[in-house]
Amino acid sequence: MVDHLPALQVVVPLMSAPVIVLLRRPAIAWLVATAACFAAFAIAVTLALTVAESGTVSYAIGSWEPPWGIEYRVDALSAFMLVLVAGTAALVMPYARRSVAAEVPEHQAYLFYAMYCLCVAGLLGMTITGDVFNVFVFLEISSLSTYVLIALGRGRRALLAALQYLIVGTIGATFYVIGIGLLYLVTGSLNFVDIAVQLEGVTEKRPVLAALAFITVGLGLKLALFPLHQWLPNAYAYAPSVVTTFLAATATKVSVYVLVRFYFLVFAPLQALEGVPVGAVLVALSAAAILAMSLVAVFQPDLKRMFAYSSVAQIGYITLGLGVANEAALTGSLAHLVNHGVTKCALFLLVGGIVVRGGDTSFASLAGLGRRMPWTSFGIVIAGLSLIGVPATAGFTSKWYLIAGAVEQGSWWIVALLVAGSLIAVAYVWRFVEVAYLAPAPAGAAVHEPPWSMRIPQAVAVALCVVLGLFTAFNVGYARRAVDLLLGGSQ
Amino acid sequence: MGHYAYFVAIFLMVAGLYITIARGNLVKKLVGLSIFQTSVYLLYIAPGKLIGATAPIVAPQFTTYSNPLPHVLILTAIVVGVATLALGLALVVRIREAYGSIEEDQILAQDQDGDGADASR
Amino acid sequence: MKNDLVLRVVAKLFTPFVLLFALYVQFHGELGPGGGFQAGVIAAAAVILYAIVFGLPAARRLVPDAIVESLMAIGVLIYAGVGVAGLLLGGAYLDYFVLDRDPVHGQERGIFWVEVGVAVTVSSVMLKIFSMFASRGHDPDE
Amino acid sequence: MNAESLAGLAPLVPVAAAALAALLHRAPNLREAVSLAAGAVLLACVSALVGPVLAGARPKIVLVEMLPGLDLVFRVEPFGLLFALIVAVLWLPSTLYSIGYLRANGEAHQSRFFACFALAIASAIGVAFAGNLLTLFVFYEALTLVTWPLVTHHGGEEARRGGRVYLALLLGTSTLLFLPAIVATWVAAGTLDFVPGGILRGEVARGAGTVLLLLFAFGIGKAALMPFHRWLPAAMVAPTPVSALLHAVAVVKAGVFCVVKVVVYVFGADAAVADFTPLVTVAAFTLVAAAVVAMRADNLKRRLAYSTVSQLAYVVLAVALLAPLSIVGAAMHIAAHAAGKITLFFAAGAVYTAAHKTKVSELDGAGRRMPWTFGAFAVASLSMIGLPPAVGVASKWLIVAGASQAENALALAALFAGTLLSAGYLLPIVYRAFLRAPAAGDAPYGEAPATMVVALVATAALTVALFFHHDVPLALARGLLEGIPR
Repeated sequence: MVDHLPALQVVVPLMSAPVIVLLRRPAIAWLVATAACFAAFAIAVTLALTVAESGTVSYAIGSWEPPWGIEYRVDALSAFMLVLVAGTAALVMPYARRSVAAEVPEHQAYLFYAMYCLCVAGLLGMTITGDVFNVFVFLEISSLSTYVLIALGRGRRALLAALQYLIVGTIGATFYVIGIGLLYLVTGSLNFVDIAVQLEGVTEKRPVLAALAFITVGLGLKLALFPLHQWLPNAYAYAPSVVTTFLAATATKVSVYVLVRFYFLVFAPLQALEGVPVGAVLVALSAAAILAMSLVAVFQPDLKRMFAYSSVAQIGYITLGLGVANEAALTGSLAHLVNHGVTKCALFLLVGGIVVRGGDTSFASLAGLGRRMPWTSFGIVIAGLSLIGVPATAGFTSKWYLIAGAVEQGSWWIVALLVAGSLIAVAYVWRFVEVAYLAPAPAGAAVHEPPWSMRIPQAVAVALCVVLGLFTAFNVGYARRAVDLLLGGSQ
Repeated sequence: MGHYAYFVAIFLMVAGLYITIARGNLVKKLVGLSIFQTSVYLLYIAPGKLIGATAPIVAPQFTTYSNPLPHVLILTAIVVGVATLALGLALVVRIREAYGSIEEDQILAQDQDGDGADASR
Repeated sequence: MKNDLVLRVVAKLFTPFVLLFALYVQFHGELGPGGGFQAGVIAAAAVILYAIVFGLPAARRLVPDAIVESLMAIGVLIYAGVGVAGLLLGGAYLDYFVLDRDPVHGQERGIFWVEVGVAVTVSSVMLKIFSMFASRGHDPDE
Repeated sequence: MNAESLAGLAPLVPVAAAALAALLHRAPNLREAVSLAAGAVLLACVSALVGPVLAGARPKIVLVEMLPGLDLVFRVEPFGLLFALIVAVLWLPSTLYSIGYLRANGEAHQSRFFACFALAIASAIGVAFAGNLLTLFVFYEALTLVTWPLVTHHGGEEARRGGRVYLALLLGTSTLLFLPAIVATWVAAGTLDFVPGGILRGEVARGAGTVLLLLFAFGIGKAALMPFHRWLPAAMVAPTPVSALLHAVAVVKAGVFCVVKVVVYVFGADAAVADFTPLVTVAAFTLVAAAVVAMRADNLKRRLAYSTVSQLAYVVLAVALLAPLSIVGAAMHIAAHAAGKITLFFAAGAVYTAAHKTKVSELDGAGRRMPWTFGAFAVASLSMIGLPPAVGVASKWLIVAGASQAENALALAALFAGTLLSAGYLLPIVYRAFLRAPAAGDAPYGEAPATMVVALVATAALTVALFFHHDVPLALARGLLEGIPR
């Protein structure tokens, strides 16, 4: 059975969705979804260990050998992402029970869990597949389920946010299909590895450049690359807390991952692309994202929205490293995928706890939160420090490598930008700190923390923010191995 | 005129995208989105067809066949398109129930008023 | 519309033929144009025609919502089950070669059941989409 | 217990004290007993390290490999031990004093106060024992963050504003300048370890080295070089024991400690690696300018704050001169200033507690009502100015000797002016307190609570004691010379 883990990685959450629809009862639905997510996590960890031990695993779906059939490919990079996605999915599930009960009507709860499993399956599929069209299929599976999940949020604004995301997301996915269509016309192949091989013999570069542009814009929309990010703040702010948490930690990251695969394993070997300033454009957009979105975040009236804008800024850090594209910067980028994922996961889990207890996350209603929810506030501070990139937190390690990459390249303005971004993060995190600890609590407020089933995942996520900053074998170690793979492939 | 299929596809693509962006009516937006997606089907299918070739069903009297792979891919894309459209329309129905309008500017104006009331349930 | 005699008679006459055609498209799918997707849509069309003429409540009595919803899930499970069967018989996921001693027969068997799954899911999803929209807002009978 | 485990235990003691203080928030007496006991244990730990380290041992503990090739590591060398010793020695009287101050003034959130105070001590010990720049940076930032709740202790609008300036300047300088400097050092030298003789020699051009040096000097905002000194007066909103902690024990001392450590163990105190003239100039300017501001300040705490800025510049100036004598003097001055300045702040807090006076102009005749407090104040002032019989004279002597060794006229002039000015801003207070009659209609008051008076007299006694018995600090300070080429 171990040989079939790559297939099971996707099939387990995928099949649990119809099972949940058949079973319907919320408690059972939750149980099935939880079991599926933990199974997926176990599979991802096993795969990651296998890859670390014996190298890339390739699995031919239906025994049709690649490049003709669909290949599932687990290498250092995808194993890393699988663990992140499945790990977040599993971490969120115990928390989801109470949070969903509070935020989603009971008769829709089973649909919520079914869609959640589909979304997990889609993201895992995007990560594991070695076929560019299969990426599109899984992208749409995850996206469609995401639209539904967002629409399940409280209030009518969630509907509008979901529709906005649907339109933008569909445009993005369609751009992506156009891009891979052009690649297919040029190379006659849909397999990542095979396309890269075939492209070497291609003399006509224009369709390839067009494909690069379409894929960049398409995935840029999905990963909320500035200025294609407008859908994200609303979607995050109005979705149910569980959804926001899961999306913030994984959805945009997986799109970044697909972009990384295209850039470094498909397009980078091309000589003809050398005249195209892809890196410079990415760096410029990322710089704008970091500065503009961090500043916008400072002035948000609502905690959840503030962290949503901060997500766009943090994605800027990731794409910045891709633009700089030397070894240290790429390590920083890939490590930041995990570090930011874990940090935002912790933050949104904690914010979800506030929603369960108070319902409102606007700053005006958070006054004195340090008195009313001491552990939640403390957790937000710790995770906030990781968001800032204070040393000995997860966020620091990735920023360290990003700065090192910029220093190696001699781009001092990028260094200045990175540290300035951190400083603005101090400003918005400290806005919360001041409100929570210095503003007086409303009279008669008693300590009222969320239930234990929510506090344990919160505590795990917050602890990870610190642990990943001290023991970096997982995030930085894997990032370095993945960078070897990416840069090795370009020579 | 050898590339007329591409011209058609690109016209539909741009037209669809324009409608999606420029129209304030949510249903029209979705119509534009569908046109945009459909143009991509054309983009895929057209190069798969060989003049003088037949459908890829093996039979002794034929030697050249069209490439079936784009059709398979696009079948998937069509399913995705249908699902997207259905979901989009469902959302529009819900929005209409919650806001009483499907015009984007009117909806945004209502949210701007700051009531943000929980009118969807 | 259910008071219009011509429509009622034609719709009743039509429905079995449409369903028959759906079955034809379904089972002829491996040999000619057709398959589960098309068949599913055609089958759903028959019920939708019935619903348009006789009203949604009547159609819902014919095909209850709970069944439609379950069929959606069952279709997917049939599809995925074929994949798992290949896996259990020693092949890869969705490996049809191992479904029979003769690999070619295995392919036929595999694709047959996959198409069944597709047809079940597609027709039930189509019905579900239709009934969801039709039941919204005002009653279609009015 | 061997030296390694002692070095590992030392920072854990205040962390444990912090945890206990948080847990015991319903039992204030027990909580404070625990804090005092922890102070004694820490002092014992650190003192036990003096013997082995002076004998040449360099206990080293790798805590964790934080980044591939970069460990979080403690490595105790004499100068670090000297700083740890200062922190440990002064923690006890600070705790004693805080107990009196917080109770007498009825402050809220006392458990939070003691916990954060202990964590600040732990961070300072971490800075002292840091074996490489990364570890130093980790604890340096931790120190900033755990002192923020102390600075904003009162929680009002004024505290909030002071806290913002504090955080903005300290985190701003450390992230904008210090962190890039560390990363650049790592990229250039491939290591961040503190090595005698430095790690940058031959790795960077002299121009780049100079830029790096300035990035470090200004990036270490806790050293309060102008123009990044504003956080110190802004932090005056804090309760007085915190000001004492900030100004004397942990924060500013950590700043100048980092500067000295970087100059000696990263740059190798070698003028070939970087041009130190800009740093000397900035330090000399800060020294004089801050002293002038202090002269004109009427608020007592503000005056003391600017005096701190000026005195810190002594340390930076001394080490930037690169003369062996002045480097030893820099280390000694950290100790001397710590003991003196904590006494001055304790006295200021005692006056506030007893008489609710904050201005110099209100202190007429205060010495007659609070003889112990102002006696201690006078002794500490002598130490600040550099007059016997207080320890300040020893460090200033070394610094001036170093400056003449380096034949640096600018530095000599600044040192001279600074000494005169410090006499000018401190002696008038003593004069007013003892020789002027109290203003008419002044409500009568006496000494502050006993614990406060005991604490401040003890620290004043320390400045005198160090004048006569300075072999241990001097021996530890001389350890810095291991890293300097002869």
